[in-house]
Amino acid sequence: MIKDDHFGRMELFMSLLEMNGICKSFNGIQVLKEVSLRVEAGEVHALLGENGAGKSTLMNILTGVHDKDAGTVVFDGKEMKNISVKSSENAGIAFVHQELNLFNDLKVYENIFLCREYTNKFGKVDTKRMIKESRELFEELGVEIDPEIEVSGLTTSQKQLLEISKALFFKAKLLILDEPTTALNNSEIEHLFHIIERLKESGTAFIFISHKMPEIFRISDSYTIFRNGEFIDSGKISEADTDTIIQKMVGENYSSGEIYEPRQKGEAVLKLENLSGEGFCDVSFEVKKGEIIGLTGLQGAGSSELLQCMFGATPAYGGNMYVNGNCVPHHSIQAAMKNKVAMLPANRKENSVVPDMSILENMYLAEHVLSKKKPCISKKQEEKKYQNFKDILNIKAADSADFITSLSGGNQQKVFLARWLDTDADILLLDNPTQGIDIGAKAEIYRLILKLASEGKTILLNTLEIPEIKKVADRCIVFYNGKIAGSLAHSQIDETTVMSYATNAVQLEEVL
Amino acid sequence: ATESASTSQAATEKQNTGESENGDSTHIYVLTAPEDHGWTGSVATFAKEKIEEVNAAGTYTSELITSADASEQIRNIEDILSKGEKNIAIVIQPIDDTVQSAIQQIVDAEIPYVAFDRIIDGVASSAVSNVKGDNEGIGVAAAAYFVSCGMQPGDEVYVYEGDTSSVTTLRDQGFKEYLLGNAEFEDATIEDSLKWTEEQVESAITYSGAMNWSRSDTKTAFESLMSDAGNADTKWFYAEDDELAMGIIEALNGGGIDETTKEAFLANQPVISGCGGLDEFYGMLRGENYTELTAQFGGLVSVTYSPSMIQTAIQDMVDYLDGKTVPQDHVIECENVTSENVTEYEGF
Amino acid sequence: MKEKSKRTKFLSEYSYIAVYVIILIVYVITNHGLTMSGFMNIFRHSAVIGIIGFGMGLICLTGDIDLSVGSMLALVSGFSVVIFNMTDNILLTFLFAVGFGAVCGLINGMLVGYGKIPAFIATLATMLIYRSFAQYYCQHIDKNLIGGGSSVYRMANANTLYQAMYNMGNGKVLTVPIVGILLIAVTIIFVYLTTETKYGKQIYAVGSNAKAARMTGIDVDKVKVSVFVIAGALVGLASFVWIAMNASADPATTGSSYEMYAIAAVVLGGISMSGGRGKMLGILFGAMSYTVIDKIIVALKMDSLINDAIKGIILIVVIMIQIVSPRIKEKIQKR
Amino acid sequence: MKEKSKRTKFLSEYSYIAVYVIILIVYVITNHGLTMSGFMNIFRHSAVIGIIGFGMGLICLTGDIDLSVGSMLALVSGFSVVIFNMTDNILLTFLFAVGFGAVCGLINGMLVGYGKIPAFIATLATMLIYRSFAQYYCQHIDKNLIGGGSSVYRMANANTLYQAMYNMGNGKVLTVPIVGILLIAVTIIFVYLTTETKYGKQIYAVGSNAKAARMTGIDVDKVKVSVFVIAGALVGLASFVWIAMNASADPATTGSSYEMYAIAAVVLGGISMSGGRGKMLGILFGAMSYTVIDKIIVALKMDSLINDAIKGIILIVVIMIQIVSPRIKEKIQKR
Ligand SMILES: Nc1ncnc2c1ncn2[C@@H]1O[C@H](COP(=O)(O)OP(=O)(O)OP(=O)(O)O)[C@@H](O)[C@H]1O
Ligand SMILES: Nc1ncnc2c1ncn2[C@@H]1O[C@H](COP(=O)(O)OP(=O)(O)OP(=O)(O)O)[C@@H](O)[C@H]1O
Ligand SMILES: [Mg+2]
Ligand SMILES: [Mg+2]
Repeated sequence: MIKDDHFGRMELFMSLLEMNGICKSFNGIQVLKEVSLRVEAGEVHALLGENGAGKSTLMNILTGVHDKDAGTVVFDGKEMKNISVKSSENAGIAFVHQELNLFNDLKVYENIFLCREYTNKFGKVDTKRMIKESRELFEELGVEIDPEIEVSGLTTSQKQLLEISKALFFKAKLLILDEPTTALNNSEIEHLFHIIERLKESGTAFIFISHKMPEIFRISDSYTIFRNGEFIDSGKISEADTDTIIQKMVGENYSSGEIYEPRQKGEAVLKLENLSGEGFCDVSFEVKKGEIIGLTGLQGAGSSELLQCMFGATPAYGGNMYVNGNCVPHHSIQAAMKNKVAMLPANRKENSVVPDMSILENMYLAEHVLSKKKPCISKKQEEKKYQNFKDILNIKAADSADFITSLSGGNQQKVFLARWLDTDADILLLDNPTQGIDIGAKAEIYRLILKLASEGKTILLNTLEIPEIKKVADRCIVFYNGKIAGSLAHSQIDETTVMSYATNAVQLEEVL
Repeated sequence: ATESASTSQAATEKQNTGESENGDSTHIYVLTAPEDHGWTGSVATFAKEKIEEVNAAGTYTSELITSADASEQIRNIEDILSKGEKNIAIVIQPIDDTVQSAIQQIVDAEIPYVAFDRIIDGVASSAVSNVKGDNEGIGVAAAAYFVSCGMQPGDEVYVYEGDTSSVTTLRDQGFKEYLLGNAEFEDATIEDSLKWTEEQVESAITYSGAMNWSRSDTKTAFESLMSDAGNADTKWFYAEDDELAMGIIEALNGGGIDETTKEAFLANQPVISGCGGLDEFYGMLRGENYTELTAQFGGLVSVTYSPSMIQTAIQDMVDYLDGKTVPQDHVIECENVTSENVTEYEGF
Repeated sequence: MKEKSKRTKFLSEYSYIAVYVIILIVYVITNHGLTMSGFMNIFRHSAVIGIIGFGMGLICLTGDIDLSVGSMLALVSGFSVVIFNMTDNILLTFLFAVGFGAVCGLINGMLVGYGKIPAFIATLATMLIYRSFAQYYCQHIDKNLIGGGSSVYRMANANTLYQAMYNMGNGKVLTVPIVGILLIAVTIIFVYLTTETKYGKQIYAVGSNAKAARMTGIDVDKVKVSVFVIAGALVGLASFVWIAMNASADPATTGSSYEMYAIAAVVLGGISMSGGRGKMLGILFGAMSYTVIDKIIVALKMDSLINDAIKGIILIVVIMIQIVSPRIKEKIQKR
Repeated sequence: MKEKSKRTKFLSEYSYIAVYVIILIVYVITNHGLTMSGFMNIFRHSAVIGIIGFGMGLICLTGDIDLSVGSMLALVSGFSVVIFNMTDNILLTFLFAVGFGAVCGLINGMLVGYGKIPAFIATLATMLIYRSFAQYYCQHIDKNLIGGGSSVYRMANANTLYQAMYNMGNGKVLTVPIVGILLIAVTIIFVYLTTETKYGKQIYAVGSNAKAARMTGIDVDKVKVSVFVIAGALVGLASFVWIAMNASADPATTGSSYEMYAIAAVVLGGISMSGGRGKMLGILFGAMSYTVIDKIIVALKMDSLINDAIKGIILIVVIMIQIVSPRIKEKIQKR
């Protein structure tokens, strides 16, 4: 990116983005301590660190969502002062936030073009052209979304794809992707990476935040690591290896060994009989006590919808679900919970976060529903239990009375996991439970899941990360187009096999 | 406007005779204000009573339409006119002066009408009759009563207003005009020696603002007023409605005022006026309730302003349709009802 | 399947039209028929509340509310009468009405957008203030300026243009009332504004998700202020219509409870009060539906004290039809 | 550092107390001092609106609104008078008032919670309905049951317990008015309910993010219905207080505009109208602040037509202080 003006020479020596000495405090607690970040044009720069390290906060400062307390930001050769959302956008920075920021009431194409609509000379927006270009964009990105429907009708993964497409559409100089792949499956991720590579060639730079190590090594050129709001290290990916990077992130030695162990399983406790609902139909299977089942499938396969329906969050069109032989009434979360079913839903921001409440209150809401016979709250007991979960899940939070929104994304997710573990449910439906959780904590959570199973809990885990399934699941059920495409035992689980079922390359052999 | 008025009168006479020829019974629409406080509520009640009477008599038919506000009343008139019915007559209590344009349409459609309570100057001359209780007269009567009880120029007066509409404005005005010597009560103006100056009227009279025609609002406001012991000196309380006056009485009867302040207030022998004809108020004048309290007052009066005047208005229309002559200016004078003459009046 | 779903979509998106037609039929039945001029009266009588409703609708789209519209109508129409009496100039009066309305709206907007005061309480306060000013100045101004009336702002009929003004408010083009035509024109403008302009999209975005709107770079506060200003200007336009129709404005009663009527029109028109959802076209039908409900009540000739109960019940039934019917249809279609 | 931030937090969370103190000082000055009974009157005069305010506050916490509280007050207090006149029994009257209020609230709740009608329009409809019923039955009931009055429900003072009832409404324990004690008791109950019970937390959760609340197993519709029922029962309690204080209820004027006053009290008490944020304790102070504002206006003895403007301006200033001051403090502290 060399320009012809007299700044051109400078740009040769300067990075596209230079952030130096950035400090930031929230309510007197410093979360960024003089950190720096340097991104070159045409590179993919991975920003790494544990949950709560300050990655999102730094990006929010760069894009004008938060004000910095100190430090300088130089972008494209110019120092940026008093950054606002608008000015960073005008400078050529696009941002895909960690949490979804879509307008559920607007149509898909309106979301893409908001504030940048095409207009004719009378100021009339050119709807046709916007719909056409949205359609072309989706085709180019291999995304199946109808530009004319309302966003509220999209699935979580479609929403995330929409967020990314939106950012990609406007040829920015720097694209920030804050955990963009948490709801995407492998082929979608691969597709995304192809696009990133293509844009990279034309000079676009990327800041890529993710807790998935393979992705980082697959796509990034260089990295920067933060820990506890401090700059730790940066360098070229080609000169680094996974273990040292993880070690720098976590600050201690970390073992990534095999943790799965076969367990003794009990009676069948959960049985689905021809269950149908929006997005899936005629699903039948049985789960034994203490079993861990991994569910997966491509976008639109219906596994996420199945979990929602099992939990009573959405209506069923037909079929039944039995827990310990009892038929659980459809479309009643209360009934599911009474039968000791719990569910951690996907899309944290919409389905889990109660933004006006404290961390403790957020954690306790589900348990309160079950224990409503005792109407009063015992604060001491709750605090004690919270501290316990805080230790187990390594939640990084100052005070249990702080607002949930003051936590980093990953730490919020841990609180919601605690919310459901606290209900003492026997059957746990976990939809993408490690969304945004850092690698160290993930390992802890896998261990926890295995421990819970050995204690007799039954776990259904819906995820798009096949390695995750491989780590914990006794069995993997693969969905295709709303139906079960295959069921794999632990030993059979590997990426290629699962994908072949998920893409319907292999037809169902054994009927469950 | 005057021109069209005279022609329309001729036209209505024509219609009147026409009506008796073909024998079609005339339908009388009665349009009144919303039933949102004691007095206007009673207007509707009295109207309903009279309408039943008219319907029972059989010569004419009649119905009541109340409107929540002026523009609704206008809409209702326009809808009546849009039906294009023959042989209709209208008795209307205009909610405010904006109804003028709608009344003009009535006049233009050559439909006879009687105006009640509020007389709109622009169209008054084209009415069959204008039946009005005298809002200004209420203020005049109250002021005259106060003066007869010994009120001196410059004495502190506190006025409890029902709302901030033009009704209130008129009642305020009458009170002032009498004190200034510009208005007559029972054919006499105020004695020159007791006359107030403009400055005195401006400075000595305090207005409460809207009490929403509500007894409890007045009660609360009076208790608040008396929390400043300095206000206990005020002797003259002009409440523009009996409900409001009852609020003062109840405040004095309840526990919200310091005993010492209350004693000081009553020691002044306060004089309280109301208006309307609430039977509960008349009961006090008859000595049936709150006797201990009223005994300490320097005076108590309720100015007449009976909601039953609507019956007079409807009767005027019936008389007109019957072919009788009806006086165009039909003012019902205000009278002061005190303990001496209360037996001659009936409350509602 | 696709055809069917399109029809359902139409029904659920335009259910306010169906509702209006139902109400209209009920009216024609209870009224024992309806003349042409009776039908045209619906337009005339919806004009003021409809015009105000469009402003209220924009504000509701951003998720706020404006309780001051009725008081503003009293204040602006009162002062516009004064301007008319002073200048005897229709254009000036018109410009003043719209401009002064916009200023009143600006005050609301500043309090809500920049002062961050909840719209409900901010406009409750200005509701008190605007009417109070309207009443105060009516008593404290030269009597000639208010047309000689004692407690009402009255257009001086000595003015040469008095009749022209009055004809504008009460006249017809062929059989259609002029103010009805104006209402349709406003409808077209606002349908265009909200569906075909960038600004319109921003209004929806702010109401749908203010935080995301901020992150998209929309100046949320400015959008909020702007809808209040537009709503104020529309109240100004409505004030002009009001004085043309009525030749006077009573500061105590003009526009009282209009905030409720306007909101009812907006909700009947299918606009969500929590922001982000609904169509401007709905407001035209919502305002007309509300007007017709009043007419049904007159036609029913019930005991006057029970009228409000009937009105409340009709309101609930109508909203039920509108809200529930698309949902039921969706369910039926699914089976 | 930590200490300082705690103090700021206190100031921003309890700014309604600061605001109340400021208003009170202004009152004492304008009123030329304040006696003990004048001070106690603040409690007395806040009792009805305060009690209603707690119900409104709960509803606002869930993000809804109830416009029918004023009409409900008229209806319930009117019918309670009838029950008192019929039974001459205070306990029965009390139970009826609270129970009937709860039923009225239940109707609102069903419309909003299960009928999915926006609260604004549902309660606007019931506002019309309840008052209309109160007025209609007052005219169509045996005159003896309404104490002989023609347009008012009046407690029959022939009843043996009339005086006991009246004393309850107007009497004092030592210097404290009985209804004031009741208000404090209600405050304590509702502070406890919202901060120390599971149900209380559910109310906040529903107002903060209804979808997430549903996903934790909270029956959102039921919670919505329940707050309307509680609010109705509180209006019932307020009705009982009302008739004890006033010995009568005028169906046309009792409680008119009380929805606005109650909301003003709630907002002055620092509760967010969009739901999920605020403290019940604030409502006690909000109601008292609102009462004192009215008293300041009485004490000022201004031109009556300008009173409402003054009131509006005070409201804005007070809310400004409350909303802006913590923000300014935060900024100063940051430097
Ligand atoms: N609005 C806020 N108020 C208070 N504290 C905050 C706020 N936002 C972030 N923090 C704190 O700042 C720290 C850094 O948070 P940040 O969201 O930047 O972490 P992150 O690196 O993005 O973590 P994750 O991987 O979990 O998303 C955390 O300790 C968090 O609690
Ligand atoms: N609210 C909704 N309205 C209409 N259709 C929906 C809705 N939610 C989901 N669907 C449809 O249901 C089908 C399955 O949804 P979904 O993509 O979430 O499945 P999934 O297995 O969870 O996939 P992934 O895990 O990749 O998100 C899709 O065709 C989707 O369009
Ligand atoms: Mg983050
Ligand atoms: Mg999904």
